[in-house]
Amino acid sequence: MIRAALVDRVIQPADLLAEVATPRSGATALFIGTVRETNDGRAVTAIDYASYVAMAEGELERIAREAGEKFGVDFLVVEHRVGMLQLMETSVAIAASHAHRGPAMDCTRWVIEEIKTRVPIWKREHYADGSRDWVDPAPRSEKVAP
Amino acid sequence: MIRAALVDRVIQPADLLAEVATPRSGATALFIGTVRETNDGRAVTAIDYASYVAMAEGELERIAREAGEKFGVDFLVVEHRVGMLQLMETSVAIAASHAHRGPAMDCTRWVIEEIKTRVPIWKREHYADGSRDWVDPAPRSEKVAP
Amino acid sequence: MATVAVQLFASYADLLGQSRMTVSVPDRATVRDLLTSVRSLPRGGGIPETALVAVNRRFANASDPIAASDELALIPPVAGG
Amino acid sequence: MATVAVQLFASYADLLGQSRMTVSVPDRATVRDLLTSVRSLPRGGGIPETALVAVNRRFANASDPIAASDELALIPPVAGG
Repeated sequence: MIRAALVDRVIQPADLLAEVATPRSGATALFIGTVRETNDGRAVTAIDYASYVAMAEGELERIAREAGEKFGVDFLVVEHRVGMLQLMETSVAIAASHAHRGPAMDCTRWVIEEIKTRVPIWKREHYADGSRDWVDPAPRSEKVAP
Repeated sequence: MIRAALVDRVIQPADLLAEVATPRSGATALFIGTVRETNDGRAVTAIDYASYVAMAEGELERIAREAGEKFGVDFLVVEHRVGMLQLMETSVAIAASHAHRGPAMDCTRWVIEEIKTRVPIWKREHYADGSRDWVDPAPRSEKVAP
Repeated sequence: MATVAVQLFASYADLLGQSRMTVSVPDRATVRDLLTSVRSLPRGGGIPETALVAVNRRFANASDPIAASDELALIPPVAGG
Repeated sequence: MATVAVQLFASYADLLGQSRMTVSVPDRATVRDLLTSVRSLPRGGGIPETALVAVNRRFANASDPIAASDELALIPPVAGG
Protein backbone atom coordinates (compact mmCIF):
# COMPACT_ATOMS: atom_id res chain seq x y z
CA MET A 1 0.00 0.00 0.00
CA ILE A 2 1.54 3.25 -1.19
CA ARG A 3 -0.23 6.54 -0.41
CA ALA A 4 0.68 10.22 -0.45
CA ALA A 5 -1.48 13.19 0.49
CA LEU A 6 -1.49 16.88 1.19
CA VAL A 7 -3.51 17.46 4.36
CA ASP A 8 -4.80 20.48 6.25
CA ARG A 9 -5.22 18.75 9.60
CA VAL A 10 -2.88 17.48 12.31
CA ILE A 11 -0.58 14.67 11.14
CA GLN A 12 -0.52 11.66 13.49
CA PRO A 13 2.75 9.78 12.98
CA ALA A 14 1.41 6.79 14.93
CA ASP A 15 -1.36 6.44 12.35
CA LEU A 16 1.20 6.31 9.56
CA LEU A 17 3.15 3.65 11.44
CA ALA A 18 -0.01 1.59 11.82
CA GLU A 19 -0.73 1.97 8.11
CA VAL A 20 2.62 0.49 7.03
CA ALA A 21 2.66 -2.26 9.67
CA THR A 22 2.51 -5.77 8.21
CA PRO A 23 3.89 -9.21 9.13
CA ARG A 24 5.90 -9.05 5.88
CA SER A 25 8.04 -6.23 7.30
CA GLY A 26 10.94 -6.50 9.70
CA ALA A 27 11.88 -2.82 9.59
CA THR A 28 9.98 0.45 9.63
CA ALA A 29 11.50 3.89 9.16
CA LEU A 30 9.69 7.11 9.94
CA PHE A 31 10.77 10.66 9.23
CA ILE A 32 8.98 13.67 10.70
CA GLY A 33 9.56 17.34 9.97
CA THR A 34 8.45 19.72 12.71
CA VAL A 35 8.30 23.47 13.21
CA ARG A 36 11.48 24.63 14.91
CA GLU A 37 11.81 27.65 17.16
CA THR A 38 14.72 29.19 15.25
CA ASN A 39 15.82 29.49 11.63
CA ASP A 40 18.91 31.35 10.42
CA GLY A 41 19.24 32.81 13.89
CA ARG A 42 15.73 34.30 13.99
CA ALA A 43 13.09 33.32 16.56
CA VAL A 44 10.22 31.60 14.75
CA THR A 45 6.72 31.49 16.27
CA ALA A 46 4.81 29.71 13.50
CA ILE A 47 5.06 28.70 9.85
CA ASP A 48 2.37 29.13 7.22
CA TYR A 49 2.70 26.41 4.57
CA ALA A 50 1.30 27.43 1.19
CA SER A 51 0.99 25.15 -1.79
CA TYR A 52 0.00 24.83 -5.42
CA VAL A 53 -2.35 22.13 -4.22
CA ALA A 54 -3.31 20.40 -7.45
CA MET A 55 0.30 20.05 -8.56
CA ALA A 56 1.70 19.29 -5.12
CA GLU A 57 -0.65 16.34 -4.68
CA GLY A 58 0.38 14.90 -8.02
CA GLU A 59 4.06 15.44 -7.31
CA LEU A 60 3.80 13.81 -3.87
CA GLU A 61 2.07 10.81 -5.41
CA ARG A 62 4.70 10.52 -8.13
CA ILE A 63 7.49 10.69 -5.56
CA ALA A 64 5.86 7.95 -3.49
CA ARG A 65 5.35 5.75 -6.53
CA GLU A 66 8.91 6.30 -7.76
CA ALA A 67 10.27 5.58 -4.28
CA GLY A 68 8.32 2.34 -4.12
CA GLU A 69 9.84 1.18 -7.40
CA LYS A 70 13.33 2.43 -6.65
CA PHE A 71 13.62 0.70 -3.28
CA GLY A 72 11.21 -2.20 -3.74
CA VAL A 73 9.05 -0.80 -0.96
CA ASP A 74 5.39 -1.86 -0.91
CA PHE A 75 4.34 -0.05 2.27
CA LEU A 76 4.85 3.69 2.17
CA VAL A 77 2.74 6.57 3.43
CA VAL A 78 3.58 10.25 2.93
CA GLU A 79 1.62 13.17 4.36
CA HIS A 80 2.50 16.85 4.02
CA ARG A 81 0.48 19.44 5.87
CA VAL A 82 -0.47 22.90 4.61
CA GLY A 83 -1.83 25.89 6.53
CA MET A 84 -0.63 27.59 9.70
CA LEU A 85 1.50 25.40 11.98
CA GLN A 86 2.60 26.19 15.51
CA LEU A 87 5.96 25.27 17.06
CA MET A 88 6.58 21.52 17.30
CA GLU A 89 3.71 20.67 14.96
CA THR A 90 4.43 18.12 12.23
CA SER A 91 4.67 19.51 8.69
CA VAL A 92 5.61 16.27 6.97
CA ALA A 93 5.70 12.58 7.88
CA ILE A 94 7.02 9.67 5.84
CA ALA A 95 6.68 6.05 6.97
CA ALA A 96 8.08 3.09 5.05
CA SER A 97 8.28 -0.56 5.98
CA HIS A 98 10.18 -3.39 4.30
CA ALA A 99 11.48 -6.86 5.06
CA HIS A 100 14.92 -5.33 5.67
CA ARG A 101 16.13 -2.08 7.22
CA GLY A 102 18.23 -0.76 4.32
CA PRO A 103 15.39 -0.17 1.85
CA ALA A 104 13.05 1.17 4.56
CA MET A 105 15.56 3.82 5.68
CA ASP A 106 16.85 4.63 2.18
CA CYS A 107 13.29 5.08 0.91
CA THR A 108 12.28 7.46 3.69
CA ARG A 109 15.36 9.56 3.18
CA TRP A 110 14.96 9.71 -0.59
CA VAL A 111 11.34 10.81 -0.26
CA ILE A 112 12.12 13.76 2.02
CA GLU A 113 14.96 14.89 -0.25
CA GLU A 114 12.69 14.74 -3.30
CA ILE A 115 9.90 16.60 -1.48
CA LYS A 116 12.29 19.42 -0.72
CA THR A 117 13.38 19.59 -4.36
CA ARG A 118 10.22 19.22 -6.40
CA VAL A 119 6.96 19.64 -4.50
CA PRO A 120 5.44 23.13 -4.90
CA ILE A 121 5.12 24.02 -1.24
CA TRP A 122 6.39 27.23 0.32
CA LYS A 123 6.74 28.30 3.89
CA ARG A 124 6.23 31.76 5.29
CA GLU A 125 7.92 31.97 8.67
CA HIS A 126 6.40 34.19 11.32
CA TYR A 127 8.98 35.69 13.66
CA ALA A 128 8.89 36.76 17.27
CA ASP A 129 9.43 40.40 16.18
CA GLY A 130 6.12 40.35 14.28
CA SER A 131 7.65 40.15 10.80
CA ARG A 132 7.24 37.29 8.35
CA ASP A 133 9.16 36.08 5.32
CA TRP A 134 8.95 33.44 2.64
CA VAL A 135 11.79 30.97 3.10
CA ASP A 136 13.98 31.10 0.00
CA PRO A 137 16.46 28.24 -0.43
CA ALA A 138 18.36 30.29 -3.01
CA PRO A 139 20.39 27.72 -4.97
CA ARG A 140 17.25 25.92 -6.06
CA SER A 141 16.05 28.87 -8.18
CA GLU A 142 19.01 28.43 -10.57
CA LYS A 143 17.44 25.79 -12.74
CA VAL A 144 14.33 25.66 -14.88
CA ALA A 145 13.50 21.97 -14.64
CA PRO A 146 14.18 19.59 -11.75
CA MET B 1 18.11 13.86 26.74
CA ILE B 2 19.80 10.61 25.75
CA ARG B 3 18.44 7.33 27.09
CA ALA B 4 18.82 3.64 26.25
CA ALA B 5 17.16 0.67 27.90
CA LEU B 6 16.54 -3.03 27.65
CA VAL B 7 12.85 -3.63 28.35
CA ASP B 8 10.61 -6.67 28.84
CA ARG B 9 7.35 -4.94 27.98
CA VAL B 10 5.68 -3.67 24.82
CA ILE B 11 7.61 -0.83 23.12
CA GLN B 12 5.43 2.16 22.21
CA PRO B 13 7.10 4.06 19.36
CA ALA B 14 4.77 7.05 19.90
CA ASP B 15 6.16 7.40 23.43
CA LEU B 16 9.70 7.55 22.08
CA LEU B 17 8.66 10.21 19.57
CA ALA B 18 7.13 12.25 22.38
CA GLU B 19 10.31 11.87 24.41
CA VAL B 20 12.55 13.37 21.72
CA ALA B 21 10.09 16.11 20.71
CA THR B 22 11.37 19.63 21.40
CA PRO B 23 11.02 23.07 19.79
CA ARG B 24 14.77 22.93 19.12
CA SER B 25 14.27 20.11 16.60
CA GLY B 26 13.08 20.39 13.03
CA ALA B 27 13.57 16.71 12.18
CA THR B 28 12.84 13.44 13.91
CA ALA B 29 13.86 10.00 12.66
CA LEU B 30 12.47 6.76 14.04
CA PHE B 31 13.55 3.22 13.29
CA ILE B 32 11.54 0.20 14.40
CA GLY B 33 12.46 -3.47 14.15
CA THR B 34 9.51 -5.85 14.12
CA VAL B 35 9.00 -9.62 14.08
CA ARG B 36 8.62 -10.74 10.49
CA GLU B 37 6.64 -13.78 9.33
CA THR B 38 9.50 -15.30 7.34
CA ASN B 39 13.27 -15.59 7.62
CA ASP B 40 15.52 -17.45 5.20
CA GLY B 41 12.41 -18.89 3.62
CA ARG B 42 11.05 -20.42 6.85
CA ALA B 43 7.69 -19.45 8.34
CA VAL B 44 8.31 -17.75 11.69
CA THR B 45 5.61 -17.66 14.38
CA ALA B 46 7.47 -15.87 17.19
CA ILE B 47 10.95 -14.86 18.30
CA ASP B 48 12.42 -15.29 21.76
CA TYR B 49 14.97 -12.56 22.46
CA ALA B 50 17.60 -13.59 25.01
CA SER B 51 20.26 -11.30 26.42
CA TYR B 52 23.26 -10.99 28.68
CA VAL B 53 21.26 -8.29 30.42
CA ALA B 54 23.92 -6.55 32.51
CA MET B 55 26.27 -6.20 29.57
CA ALA B 56 23.59 -5.42 26.99
CA GLU B 57 22.31 -2.50 29.02
CA GLY B 58 25.79 -1.04 29.32
CA GLU B 59 26.48 -1.56 25.63
CA LEU B 60 23.17 0.06 24.60
CA GLU B 61 23.96 3.06 26.79
CA ARG B 62 27.46 3.36 25.35
CA ILE B 63 26.10 3.21 21.81
CA ALA B 64 23.56 5.95 22.56
CA ARG B 65 26.18 8.15 24.17
CA GLU B 66 28.63 7.61 21.31
CA ALA B 67 25.91 8.34 18.75
CA GLY B 68 25.02 11.58 20.53
CA GLU B 69 28.62 12.74 20.34
CA LYS B 70 29.22 11.51 16.81
CA PHE B 71 26.18 13.23 15.31
CA GLY B 72 25.72 16.13 17.72
CA VAL B 73 22.34 14.71 18.69
CA ASP B 74 20.93 15.74 22.09
CA PHE B 75 17.59 13.94 21.87
CA LEU B 76 17.90 10.19 21.44
CA VAL B 77 15.96 7.28 22.91
CA VAL B 78 16.75 3.61 22.31
CA GLU B 79 14.72 0.68 23.58
CA HIS B 80 15.38 -2.99 22.88
CA ARG B 81 12.92 -5.59 24.07
CA VAL B 82 13.74 -9.05 25.39
CA GLY B 83 11.48 -12.06 25.94
CA MET B 84 8.98 -13.75 23.65
CA LEU B 85 7.64 -11.57 20.85
CA GLN B 86 4.78 -12.36 18.51
CA LEU B 87 4.55 -11.44 14.82
CA MET B 88 4.56 -7.68 14.16
CA GLU B 89 5.67 -6.85 17.70
CA THR B 90 8.45 -4.28 18.04
CA SER B 91 11.84 -5.63 19.13
CA VAL B 92 13.79 -2.39 18.91
CA ALA B 93 12.94 1.28 18.51
CA ILE B 94 15.32 4.20 18.04
CA ALA B 95 14.12 7.82 17.95
CA ALA B 96 16.41 10.79 17.37
CA SER B 97 15.60 14.44 16.85
CA HIS B 98 17.85 17.29 15.72
CA ALA B 99 17.62 20.77 14.23
CA HIS B 100 18.32 19.24 10.81
CA ARG B 101 17.34 16.00 9.09
CA GLY B 102 20.80 14.70 8.22
CA PRO B 103 22.06 14.12 11.76
CA ALA B 104 18.69 12.73 12.93
CA MET B 105 18.60 10.09 10.19
CA ASP B 106 22.33 9.31 10.26
CA CYS B 107 22.19 8.85 14.03
CA THR B 108 19.25 6.46 13.95
CA ARG B 109 20.87 4.37 11.26
CA TRP B 110 24.22 4.21 13.02
CA VAL B 111 22.58 3.09 16.28
CA ILE B 112 20.76 0.14 14.69
CA GLU B 113 23.93 -0.97 12.89
CA GLU B 114 25.92 -0.81 16.13
CA ILE B 115 23.23 -2.69 18.04
CA LYS B 116 23.41 -5.50 15.52
CA THR B 117 27.19 -5.66 15.86
CA ARG B 118 27.92 -5.31 19.55
CA VAL B 119 24.95 -5.75 21.88
CA PRO B 120 24.77 -9.25 23.42
CA ILE B 121 21.25 -10.14 22.38
CA TRP B 122 20.29 -13.36 20.62
CA LYS B 123 17.11 -14.44 18.96
CA ARG B 124 15.61 -17.90 18.88
CA GLU B 125 13.10 -18.12 16.07
CA HIS B 126 10.09 -20.35 16.51
CA TYR B 127 8.90 -21.84 13.24
CA ALA B 128 5.49 -22.91 11.98
CA ASP B 129 6.72 -26.55 11.86
CA GLY B 130 7.27 -26.49 15.64
CA SER B 131 11.05 -26.31 15.53
CA ARG B 132 13.15 -23.45 16.81
CA ASP B 133 16.67 -22.21 16.15
CA TRP B 134 19.09 -19.57 17.34
CA VAL B 135 19.72 -17.09 14.54
CA ASP B 136 23.39 -17.19 13.65
CA PRO B 137 24.71 -14.32 11.53
CA ALA B 138 27.80 -16.38 10.67
CA PRO B 139 30.36 -13.79 9.50
CA ARG B 140 30.26 -12.00 12.84
CA SER B 141 31.76 -14.97 14.70
CA GLU B 142 35.05 -14.56 12.84
CA LYS B 143 36.52 -11.93 15.12
CA VAL B 144 37.37 -11.83 18.79
CA ALA B 145 36.83 -8.15 19.48
CA PRO B 146 34.34 -5.81 17.78
CA MET C 1 -0.02 37.26 -30.07
CA ALA C 2 -2.12 35.22 -27.68
CA THR C 3 -3.28 35.66 -24.12
CA VAL C 4 -2.59 33.07 -21.44
CA ALA C 5 -3.56 32.84 -17.79
CA VAL C 6 -0.79 32.25 -15.24
CA GLN C 7 -1.00 31.32 -11.59
CA LEU C 8 1.41 32.88 -9.11
CA PHE C 9 2.34 31.59 -5.68
CA ALA C 10 4.05 32.65 -2.49
CA SER C 11 6.77 35.28 -3.01
CA TYR C 12 5.92 35.69 -6.72
CA ALA C 13 2.28 36.40 -5.87
CA ASP C 14 3.40 38.94 -3.27
CA LEU C 15 5.80 40.55 -5.76
CA LEU C 16 3.17 41.04 -8.48
CA GLY C 17 0.30 41.63 -6.07
CA GLN C 18 -1.90 38.93 -7.52
CA SER C 19 -2.23 35.14 -7.54
CA ARG C 20 -3.53 34.87 -11.08
CA MET C 21 -3.09 37.10 -14.12
CA THR C 22 -3.23 37.09 -17.89
CA VAL C 23 -0.27 37.97 -20.06
CA SER C 24 0.28 38.35 -23.78
CA VAL C 25 2.73 36.00 -25.43
CA PRO C 26 3.83 35.51 -29.08
CA ASP C 27 2.16 32.86 -31.24
CA ARG C 28 3.76 29.40 -30.77
CA ALA C 29 5.09 30.69 -27.48
CA THR C 30 7.41 28.70 -25.22
CA VAL C 31 7.96 28.72 -21.49
CA ARG C 32 10.85 31.11 -22.12
CA ASP C 33 8.53 33.54 -23.92
CA LEU C 34 6.09 33.41 -21.01
CA LEU C 35 8.84 34.34 -18.58
CA THR C 36 9.98 37.18 -20.85
CA SER C 37 6.43 38.55 -20.91
CA VAL C 38 5.99 38.29 -17.16
CA ARG C 39 9.38 39.90 -16.51
CA SER C 40 8.42 42.88 -18.70
CA LEU C 41 5.49 43.72 -16.41
CA PRO C 42 5.81 46.27 -13.59
CA ARG C 43 7.84 44.58 -10.81
CA GLY C 44 8.08 41.49 -13.06
CA GLY C 45 11.85 41.92 -13.19
CA GLY C 46 11.94 40.51 -9.66
CA ILE C 47 11.15 37.10 -11.10
CA PRO C 48 14.33 35.35 -12.26
CA GLU C 49 14.87 34.60 -15.92
CA THR C 50 15.32 30.98 -14.89
CA ALA C 51 12.23 30.72 -12.67
CA LEU C 52 10.55 27.35 -12.54
CA VAL C 53 7.40 27.07 -14.63
CA ALA C 54 4.77 24.36 -14.43
CA VAL C 55 2.69 23.47 -17.47
CA ASN C 56 -0.37 21.40 -16.66
CA ARG C 57 0.98 20.71 -13.16
CA ARG C 58 4.38 19.39 -14.31
CA PHE C 59 7.71 21.19 -14.32
CA ALA C 60 8.51 22.36 -17.84
CA ASN C 61 11.69 23.17 -19.72
CA ALA C 62 12.36 26.65 -21.11
CA SER C 63 11.87 25.43 -24.68
CA ASP C 64 8.54 23.64 -24.04
CA PRO C 65 5.59 25.10 -25.99
CA ILE C 66 2.61 26.61 -24.18
CA ALA C 67 -0.99 27.13 -25.29
CA ALA C 68 -3.90 29.19 -24.02
CA SER C 69 -5.58 25.99 -22.85
CA ASP C 70 -2.63 25.01 -20.64
CA GLU C 71 -2.66 25.40 -16.87
CA LEU C 72 0.40 27.60 -16.33
CA ALA C 73 2.09 28.50 -13.07
CA LEU C 74 5.23 30.28 -11.97
CA ILE C 75 6.86 28.28 -9.18
CA PRO C 76 9.08 30.09 -6.66
CA PRO C 77 11.92 28.04 -5.19
CA VAL C 78 10.13 25.29 -3.29
CA ALA C 79 10.60 25.00 0.46
CA GLY C 80 8.46 22.13 1.66
CA GLY C 81 9.30 19.56 4.27
CA MET D 1 46.23 -23.47 37.74
CA ALA D 2 43.21 -21.42 38.80
CA THR D 3 39.48 -21.87 38.58
CA VAL D 4 37.23 -19.26 36.95
CA ALA D 5 33.47 -19.02 36.51
CA VAL D 6 32.11 -18.43 33.01
CA GLN D 7 28.64 -17.50 31.87
CA LEU D 8 27.21 -19.05 28.71
CA PHE D 9 24.37 -17.74 26.57
CA ALA D 10 22.04 -18.79 23.79
CA SER D 11 23.53 -21.42 21.46
CA TYR D 12 26.66 -21.84 23.61
CA ALA D 13 24.54 -22.55 26.67
CA ASP D 14 22.53 -25.09 24.68
CA LEU D 15 25.73 -26.68 23.36
CA LEU D 16 27.29 -27.19 26.80
CA GLY D 17 23.98 -27.79 28.57
CA GLN D 18 24.54 -25.10 31.18
CA SER D 19 24.43 -21.32 31.49
CA ARG D 20 27.25 -21.06 34.02
CA MET D 21 30.23 -23.29 34.69
CA THR D 22 33.68 -23.28 36.22
CA VAL D 23 36.80 -24.15 34.26
CA SER D 24 40.47 -24.55 35.13
CA VAL D 25 42.90 -22.18 33.46
CA PRO D 26 46.71 -21.69 33.78
CA ASP D 27 48.11 -19.05 36.15
CA ARG D 28 48.21 -15.59 34.51
CA ALA D 29 45.66 -16.85 32.04
CA THR D 30 44.40 -14.86 29.05
CA VAL D 31 41.13 -14.87 27.18
CA ARG D 32 42.78 -17.24 24.71
CA ASP D 33 43.61 -19.68 27.52
CA LEU D 34 40.01 -19.56 28.72
CA LEU D 35 38.77 -20.47 25.26
CA THR D 36 41.28 -23.32 25.03
CA SER D 37 40.06 -24.72 28.36
CA VAL D 38 36.39 -24.45 27.39
CA ARG D 39 37.04 -26.04 24.01
CA SER D 40 38.73 -29.02 25.66
CA LEU D 41 35.53 -29.87 27.55
CA PRO D 42 33.03 -32.43 26.21
CA ARG D 43 31.19 -30.72 23.31
CA GLY D 44 33.36 -27.63 23.93
CA GLY D 45 34.86 -28.06 20.47
CA GLY D 46 31.62 -26.64 19.09
CA ILE D 47 32.67 -23.24 20.38
CA PRO D 48 34.90 -21.48 17.84
CA GLU D 49 38.51 -20.74 18.71
CA THR D 50 37.72 -17.11 17.90
CA ALA D 51 34.52 -16.84 19.95
CA LEU D 52 33.76 -13.46 21.49
CA VAL D 53 34.55 -13.23 25.20
CA ALA D 54 33.38 -10.51 27.56
CA VAL D 55 35.45 -9.64 30.63
CA ASN D 56 33.55 -7.56 33.18
CA ARG D 57 30.80 -6.86 30.63
CA ARG D 58 33.11 -5.53 27.90
CA PHE D 59 34.36 -7.31 24.80
CA ALA D 60 37.92 -8.51 25.35
CA ASN D 61 40.86 -9.31 23.08
CA ALA D 62 42.40 -12.78 22.95
CA SER D 63 45.53 -11.56 24.73
CA ASP D 64 43.71 -9.78 27.59
CA PRO D 65 44.44 -11.25 31.05
CA ILE D 66 41.67 -12.79 33.14
CA ALA D 67 41.38 -13.30 36.91
CA ALA D 68 39.14 -15.39 39.13
CA SER D 69 37.42 -12.20 40.28
CA ASP D 70 36.44 -11.20 36.72
CA GLU D 71 32.91 -11.58 35.37
CA LEU D 72 33.55 -13.76 32.32
CA ALA D 73 31.15 -14.64 29.54
CA LEU D 74 31.27 -16.43 26.20
CA ILE D 75 29.29 -14.42 23.67
CA PRO D 76 27.76 -16.21 20.67
CA PRO D 77 27.45 -14.14 17.50
CA VAL D 78 25.01 -11.40 18.46
CA ALA D 79 21.70 -11.12 16.65
CA GLY D 80 19.79 -8.24 18.20
CA GLY D 81 17.66 -5.67 16.47
